[in-house]
Formats: sequence, C-alpha cells, structure tokens
Amino acid sequence: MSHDALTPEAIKKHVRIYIAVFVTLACLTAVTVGVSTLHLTPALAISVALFIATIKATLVACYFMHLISEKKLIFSVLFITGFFFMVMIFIILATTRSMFVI
Amino acid sequence: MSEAQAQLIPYIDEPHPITGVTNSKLAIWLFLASEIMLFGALFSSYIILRVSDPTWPHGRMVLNVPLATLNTMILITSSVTMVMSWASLMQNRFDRYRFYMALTILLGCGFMVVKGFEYAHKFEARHFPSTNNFYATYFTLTGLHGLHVLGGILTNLYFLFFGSKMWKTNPTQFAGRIEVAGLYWHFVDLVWIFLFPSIYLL
Amino acid sequence: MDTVTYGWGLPPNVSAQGAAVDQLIIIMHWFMIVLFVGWGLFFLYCLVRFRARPGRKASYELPQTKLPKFLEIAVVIFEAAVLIGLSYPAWSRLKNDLPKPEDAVNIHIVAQQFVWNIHYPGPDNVFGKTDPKFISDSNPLGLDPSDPQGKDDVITVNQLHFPVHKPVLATITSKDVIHSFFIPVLRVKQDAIPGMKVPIWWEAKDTGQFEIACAQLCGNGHTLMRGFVSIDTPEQYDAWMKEQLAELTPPPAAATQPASTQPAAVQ
Amino acid sequence: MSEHSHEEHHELGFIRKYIFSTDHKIIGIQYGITALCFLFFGFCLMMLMRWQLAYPGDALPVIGTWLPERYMPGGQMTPDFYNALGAMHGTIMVFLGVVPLAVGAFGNYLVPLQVGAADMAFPKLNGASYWSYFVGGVIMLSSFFLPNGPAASGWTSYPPLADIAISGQTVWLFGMVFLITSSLLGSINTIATIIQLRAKGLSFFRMPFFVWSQFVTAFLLLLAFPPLEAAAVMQLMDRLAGSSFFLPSGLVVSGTALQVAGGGNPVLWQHLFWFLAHPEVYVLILPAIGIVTEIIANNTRKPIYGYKSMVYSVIFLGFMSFIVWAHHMFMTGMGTTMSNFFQTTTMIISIPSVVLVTCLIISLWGGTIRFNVPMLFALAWLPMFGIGGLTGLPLGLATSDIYLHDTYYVIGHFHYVVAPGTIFALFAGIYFWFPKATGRMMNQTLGKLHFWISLVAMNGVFFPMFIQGIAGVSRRLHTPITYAHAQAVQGTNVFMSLSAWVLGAAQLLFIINFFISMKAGKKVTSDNPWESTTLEWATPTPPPHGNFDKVPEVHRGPYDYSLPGGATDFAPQNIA
Repeated sequence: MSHDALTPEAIKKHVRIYIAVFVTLACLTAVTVGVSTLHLTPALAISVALFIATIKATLVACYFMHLISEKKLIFSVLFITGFFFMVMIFIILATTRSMFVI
Repeated sequence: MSEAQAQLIPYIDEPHPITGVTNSKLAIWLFLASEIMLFGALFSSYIILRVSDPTWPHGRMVLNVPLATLNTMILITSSVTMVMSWASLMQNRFDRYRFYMALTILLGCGFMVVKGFEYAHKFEARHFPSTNNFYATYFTLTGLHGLHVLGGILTNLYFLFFGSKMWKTNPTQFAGRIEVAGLYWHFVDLVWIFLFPSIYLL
Repeated sequence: MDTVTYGWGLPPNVSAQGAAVDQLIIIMHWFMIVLFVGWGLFFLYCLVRFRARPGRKASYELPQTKLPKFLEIAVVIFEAAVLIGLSYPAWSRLKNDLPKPEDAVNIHIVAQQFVWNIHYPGPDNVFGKTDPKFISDSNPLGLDPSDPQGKDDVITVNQLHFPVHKPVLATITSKDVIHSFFIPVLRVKQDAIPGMKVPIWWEAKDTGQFEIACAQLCGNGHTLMRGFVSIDTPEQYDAWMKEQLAELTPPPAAATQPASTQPAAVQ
Repeated sequence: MSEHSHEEHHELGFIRKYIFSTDHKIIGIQYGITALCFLFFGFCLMMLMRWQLAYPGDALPVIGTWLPERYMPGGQMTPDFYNALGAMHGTIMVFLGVVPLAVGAFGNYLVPLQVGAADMAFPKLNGASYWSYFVGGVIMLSSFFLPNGPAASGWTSYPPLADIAISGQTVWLFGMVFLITSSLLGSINTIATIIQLRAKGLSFFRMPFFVWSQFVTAFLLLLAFPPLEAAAVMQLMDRLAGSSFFLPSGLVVSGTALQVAGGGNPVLWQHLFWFLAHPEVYVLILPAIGIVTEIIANNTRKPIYGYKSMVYSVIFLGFMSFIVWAHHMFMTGMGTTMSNFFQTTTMIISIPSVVLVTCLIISLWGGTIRFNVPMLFALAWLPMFGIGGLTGLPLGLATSDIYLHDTYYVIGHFHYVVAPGTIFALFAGIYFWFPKATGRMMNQTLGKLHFWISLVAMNGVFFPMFIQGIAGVSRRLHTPITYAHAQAVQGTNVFMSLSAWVLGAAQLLFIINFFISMKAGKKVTSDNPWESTTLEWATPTPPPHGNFDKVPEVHRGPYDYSLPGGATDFAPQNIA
C-alpha cells in the first residue's frame, strides 16, 4: 500500500475527512437537484450540473480513492486516459457536427 | 494465489520501491482507466445523439428524480461505509470492518432494489429502449451501471465471507484487497455522480 | 456513343474535377516507388556485403550516418508539400465549392438494396416533397402525391443521364443501409448513408456509357448494385429527358424495378 | 512442447498444470496453438472465397458438396455465404488469430522471461484471459451452425446493415464481448508485469525492444477496446431491445418501413469502431516489429541502430494511432476541417513508421548476417511491411482516397501490413523461440522451403490486389465480373486464387515441421542456441515454473553483440 505512515491516529484523521466529504457530497446533491428546478437556460443548466458533478467526482476521487496522496505512476495512467477520453468525446463530436448534411 | 506463486511474484502486499504501488493497485487503476473509456464512449454517444435530436425530452420531466436522488444518497453513503471498512482494517478492527462491509453490501442492494422499482415503473408505463433514443440511452447507461453495482456487490460479498479468511494469514494483503475493491466501488459511485445529473436532471 | 474499354491501370478519367485525384495517386505512387527502390537497393546491398562468412566480424560500433535523418526530413517535407499543396486544396474544392444549383443539373440519388434511384426535378427544377410514408412499389422514393412540384419529377432506376460539360450537383442518401456511390471514370465516390443527405458534384468532359458501382457492403445483393451512367450531349440529354417526361402519364413516376436487378433473397 | 515434456516436480494435477494453468508459458503456448488453429481456419475460409472470385458461379468440386445446402446449393456459393465468409475471415484473422498470437502467445511467453520475472503479475487473471478468449472463439465459431449462418456484415459490422441483419450478428457481438474482456485482462497484466516485475538493473531503456512494443500495444488494447465494447453493447441493444442507436428515422427496408423509433446515427458506430480498429492495426504490427528487431539484432550480431529513436517512435506511434481513426471514414461526408485534421495526423503517423523501417535496415550495416529461417522471415518482413506501409499513404490522403476507398487497393494495403507483415514476423518468432519452448530446433530445410514458397505465394495473392484497386474494383463483391471494369482484371483473380491455394499448401510444411520437430527435432545443446543476449535465454530449457534458477540481475542494454574485447560475440544482459 502506498500509505506508509498510516498509523491508527492518521486513520482517525482520515475518518473525520471522510465524514466531512460525505456531508459535502450530500449537500452538493441537494444543490444540483435544487438548481435543476430553476429553469435555467440549457447552456447554463448543463454547465452548472456538470460543474457540481465534477466537484463531487473530484472529492470522491481525491479522498475516498486516496488520489490526493497517490503515486506519480497512477497519475500518469490517469493522465493518458484522460487525454484519450477527451480526444474520443470531442473529436467524435466535432466530426459528427461537421458532416455535410442538407 | 497459491503459496508457491506468492513467493515468486513480488510486490503483492508491499509496494514496489520505485513506483510506490502494489501490483493490484496498479492493475485496478488500469482497469478503471479502461472503464473510463467504456463509459466515456457511451457518454459520447449520448451527447451526439442528444445534440442531433431536438425532440429529446428533459430527464427531469419524464424520469423519477426523487427516486434517483435517493439512489444517489444511497450510493454516496455506501462509498463512505466502504472506505470506513478499509479504515477499520487499518485500525485492526476486523469486527468493524465486517459491520461496514455488510452495510456497504446492504446499501448496494438497496440501490438495486430502488433501481428495480424505477425500471418496473417504466415498463408499466410502456417505456422501453425501443420507445425512443432517450429511453434507449437511459436503459443502456443505467443498466450497464447497474451491472457494475452488481459486480461490486458480489466482490464485496466474497470479501465479507470467504475472502476474509486472508485477514488471519496476511492482513496487509487483505487490507490491500479491500482498498482495491473500494477503488472499484468508488468508481461506480463516481460514474453515477455523472449519470445522475446528465440523465435525470438535464 | 462510344464505349470504354477498361484495362489494367486507372480507367480513363472523363471528369473535369478528377484530374486532381489522379495526379495525387500518381505522385504518391512515384514517391512510393522511389522510397521502396531506394530502401530495397540498400537492403539488398547490405544483405550481400554483410553476409556472414568466415573471418568477418560484426562491428559493435553503429554506423555514424546522417542518412536516416535526411531521409526523415525529406519524407516530412514531401508529405507536408503534398498535403498543403495538393490534397487540402483539391479536397476543399471538391467538398466546399459546390456549383450553384441554378447552374447545375440537380439530382437526388437515393440508394436502396440493391438499386440506385435517380430523382430528377423535372422542368420546374424543384424536387417534389418526399416522405417515407408514401413509399410503395410504384413510388420508390415516397413522392408526396399532393405536391404539385412533384408531378413533373422523373425517377429512374439505375439509369443516370446527364449532359457533358455541365456541373452536376447530386445529393446522396439511402433508404435502408449504407451504400457507397462510385463512378470510377468520374473519380466520384460518396457513401450513401440513411438519415444523411450529402451533396457532391462532378462535371464530365466526355460523353460515353459507363457504370455506377456500389463500394460499400450493403447486403447479399451488393455485387448486383450496378448502375448505368450515360454522359450525353446536351441534345441527347434533352431528348432523353423529354422521353422520360412523356412517360409520366400516371404521376408520380412509376419506376418499376427491372427483375434482373432484384436479387432473389433480400436481407 | 511442454504438453509432452514430463517434468512432474509439481504436485499440480494434469488439469491444473496444462488446462487451467497459471504458468505464463503454458498459457502462452495455449494461446499460440489456439491462435494458429484459428489462423489456419480463417485462411481456409478465404481459400473458399477465392474459388468464387476466380470462377464466379462455378460449382466447387468435392468440397462444395460437403458443405451444407443452405451455404452452397449445388456447390455454388450463395452471396450470403460469401459475405459470411468475408466477415468471419476478417474477424477470425484479426481478433482470434493475429492478436492472440502476437499479444497472447508471444507477449505471455516472452514478456516475463525478457523482463526477468518469475511469471506474469497476475497468473490467475492470465488464465482467465485465455479462457475468455477461448470462449469468445467458440461462440464465434458456433455461429456457423445457426440456420441463417454467421455474421455477414463485414468484420466492421456497419449498421444499419448489421442492425437489421438476420444472420448471426448477435452471436458475433457476444463473441466480441468475450474477446474484448480477454484483451483487457491481458493488457492490464502485461502493463503491470512490465512496470512492476522488471529484474534488478533492467531500466526502461535496457528493455528489449520487443518488451517495449508489447508495452505500447497493451496500452492500445487497454484504452481502445472499451469504446468498441460500448458500441457492441449499443448494437446488441439495437438488435435485442429494439432501440435505435444506429438507426436513423424513416428507414424503409425492401419496401416496408422499419418499425423502430429512429433518431440514431449510423456513423456513430463507425467512429467507435474505428477508434478501436485503428489502434488495433498497431496492436497487430507493433509486436511484429518487436519480434523482427530481436531477430535482426541476434542474426546481424550487432546492436540495433537507433534503439532509442525506435522506442520513441513506437511510443509516438501508439499515441498517434488514437487520433487518426476517421481516415477510414473520409467518404462519409465529414467537413473539410476535420478531414484535413485526419489527413494531417495520418501523414504524421507515417513518419515514425519510416523511422522504424530505416533503423532496422541500417542495423544490417556492418553486421555478419546469418541467414537462418527466423532471419529470413524477419528480413522478408522489411520490404513486405514497407509495401504495406507505403500503400497506406494514398489512402490516408482524402483526395486520392476518393478513388481508392473501399476498393481492392485497401485490401492489398492492409493485407501487406498484416499477412506478409505481421504473420511473417510471427513465423519468424515461432522459428526463433521454438528451441526455448521445446528444447528442440525446427527443421531448417523445411523451414526454408516454407519461407520461400510463402514469400512468393503471399506476393502472388496480395500484389494483384493493387492492380484491381487501381482498376476500381470494389471490395466484398461476390461476383466482381458483374462490372465491366472488374471484368477487365478478372485474370488477376485467377492468379491470386491459385497463389492462395499454393500458400495454403505451403503452410502444411510448417505444420509438419512443427509437429515433427517437437518430437524429433535436433536437440539444442545449450540453453542459448542462437547465442542471444536477452534474458529469456538465461533460463533452463524449457523454462520451469518460476523461470529462472536464480533471480537475474541486468547489467547492460539488450543488444550488446560483438562487444569489443569480449570472449564471445555476445554479452548477455545478466552477465556483468
């Protein structure tokens, strides 16, 4: 494991963080549901919803999945994946939108 | 892994001195990388189909948002209990590990039950994947996610019962395994965090 | 009417816009031959000169040569030149510089298993509305019977006529699966994709009788999806069009499919 | 073959040892034999198709009467069966033959040996990945027994054709899901092994080039396959649940409107498919380059020229292979900006390939070239891959692709890459590592005969495809002579078919050689019969479970041949 200094005390601190993250996630869920009832313009609604989702995902990844203290190797893997993920979504989308269609 | 192989292959329970991770930690992240591409492809298809279809309905108009919110909360809670089960192992509290792991599994089952009700409603209202591409996307994405939840439940069940024997023989490796199972479980949660707004709310 | 004799090598190019395609194919093949022969000669020389034989020892030292660097730079420059100088402009011209509809012969090409439906707008130069719900055996494109602009529309099956020296603007689509519209002598190819109407154009510089091929696997009749192209003189074309219009007694166009082009089993 | 060697110093039973084994070498051999069987089977399908192409409509004597009436009534091949053979030939060759052989067999057998590990990082996962492959293959083959025959929409399975097909497309998709799973598990294992289990001293830049090629390949499999899995799930939904992911509105199939919701996008499948299938091409070719590099270094007795630039090239190739995919789709009608982007990336990706070939050719300079059978295959690989790579250029330029797209030119191009390209390298690898796996050499005379006939026949099969392509003959035509322009080059079809059958016969030499040598080949006198430097030759022959007698330590780069002042002309990596 990559947790070299995971003494029981350190874990206790971790647990407190987990609870805090959980509360934040619950609040953000409430916020995102609340916002969806506001009838924002589509662009704004998408931005807000995805922004909140990204924050939640980051919290889960950083704290529950311990990415915040993870090794460089894992980040390299995720970086490569993230790059190709973006390539896939945006280039496919761009190409589809560029179709010569009457 | 048989005892003979456990000796042959290094870095099963202790991290590699240079990379700093164990084999299974690396492997699970590689697996999650492929999962990112899998769900990414489906999301990408969803976006493409949606932007080209002006009649695409808003999820909040046709889907059951309260039920999905409940499911979101269930899944987030299960993520906490999962990470707590690992933390309990790190504190040498096997009893608490069992409690949290059982809770995680129950929450996972709860998610599936709620999902089942949701699906049953849709089928009663005669909404099928063939109805339109909105429902096709909805059933495919949530169905595939559901399969992942199911896989996670089965893995966790294994670690709650048969797999937990390892705690006696090799606690470090066992804690490592729970961490890896946890990473998968959190990833499933993470996918839902994106699924929920993009399908149910937008 | 002259018939083309096909042979080995590129078929004759009878289009005005196809020269760019041919030019690029030929240039690339010369490039390939030069590179391949260069590599090949060096390769064979090495095989002979450095073959194992008693007394010869391999050298640990690597050859100090700038050759690969020069080769790579040359390849990069050549490819950049071909891309920027030939392929981009030719491709943009083919895709973006569509002729104006009023200056061109307008047609719709609708592929289906396993024929090409060619839809001419008729004398009013306006296509009648189509809707899949009107499709029947006698109305293969689903021409709206209530649309007056569709009354003079001519629909042929597998028969593509157009005059020489006039741009043809065609939109291509399909009723069922993906086909690919290919006229080798015109250097024209475009996938016919259901749900999409893609415009293409060409301009013939010679008259003659040629064929349309399907280039994309479209089912068990893929091989039978042969259409006929007739590049006419303007007079011939007008005469042919008159003939077609005269046949339009029961509108909309009753285009019955010739039995020979209909395979026994349709997937 | 280990199946027949009798080293019973394990307490494992026969089934655990040879069937559900966790030893990477046994699994590698299982992969190898299964894949070779599939390769031969896929090749047989093609030999059948070549009859129809050479003599369209004629009844196939003898064999035609053995096949079911629904496939070959009166010995004549139906178009449906022809399409099914085409689709299954492609699928079997790519997904069940070459990839499992290059990655599953060679990767599994050699990567742990070459990095100095006792096994793969996850031996059980390794076994699971083989059995997943096996099940996928069995599912794929079972579709021949379906009443409507196997999938017949091409190995690319473009919807709507594949969506509405009544043939075994569903079975194809299920088979693919298993094959994809197998590849994913295998690639995770390979990457973990290479990153975590390298022997002490084996830094990344001391790794044999083959390991590098497997490393990059594994990343391609890991990240490119999931989108196809997603696409397969969507196509399955279309076929089984009636959704319309790939079905646009208003489809009218043979006169009747299709009863689906519509609104889908058929081009979406092509994107997801080619997002996998272009990197897949590199999955085929990169291990081949790796094998060729090993053999060329060994048989020129000198270091590889430009090892580092080859490594960078192969990484760059892997990276670029993810952003060129839409050059398969120039004819779908995409905008000029995007097609220019893809033309450009396609031209860029040709540069590292040029670097690789050039480095390998220059590596011959100053060597002492031993012309043994593996080296012959490896050397022949160079010009063959050269032809395959170069003919990709006019296809990668959108303007010339207008004419060449979907003609036989494409078939010629990728077959040169995959058949005399990849498969020659794989043969080279089999001849080269056979003594390590079995302790016996393969017969050199039979091997040379196999090589020369294969070389001539391969070119006889594939070169005329360029002639046909230039003449404008479309691919996948059951009866090409329907068209006048295809009629003009029909003679080449007869020639190609005859070459294909000769090629098929030549493979019997290989099969005979393989089995005879296994039983009665010349025994090797040392563990390192080719006097090679890399770690796999430092093991006993054949390597026992756990591979190395003592944990190896690496002191030098992979190709220290003819080191000045050495007692021998090779300096193994594990010797200081």
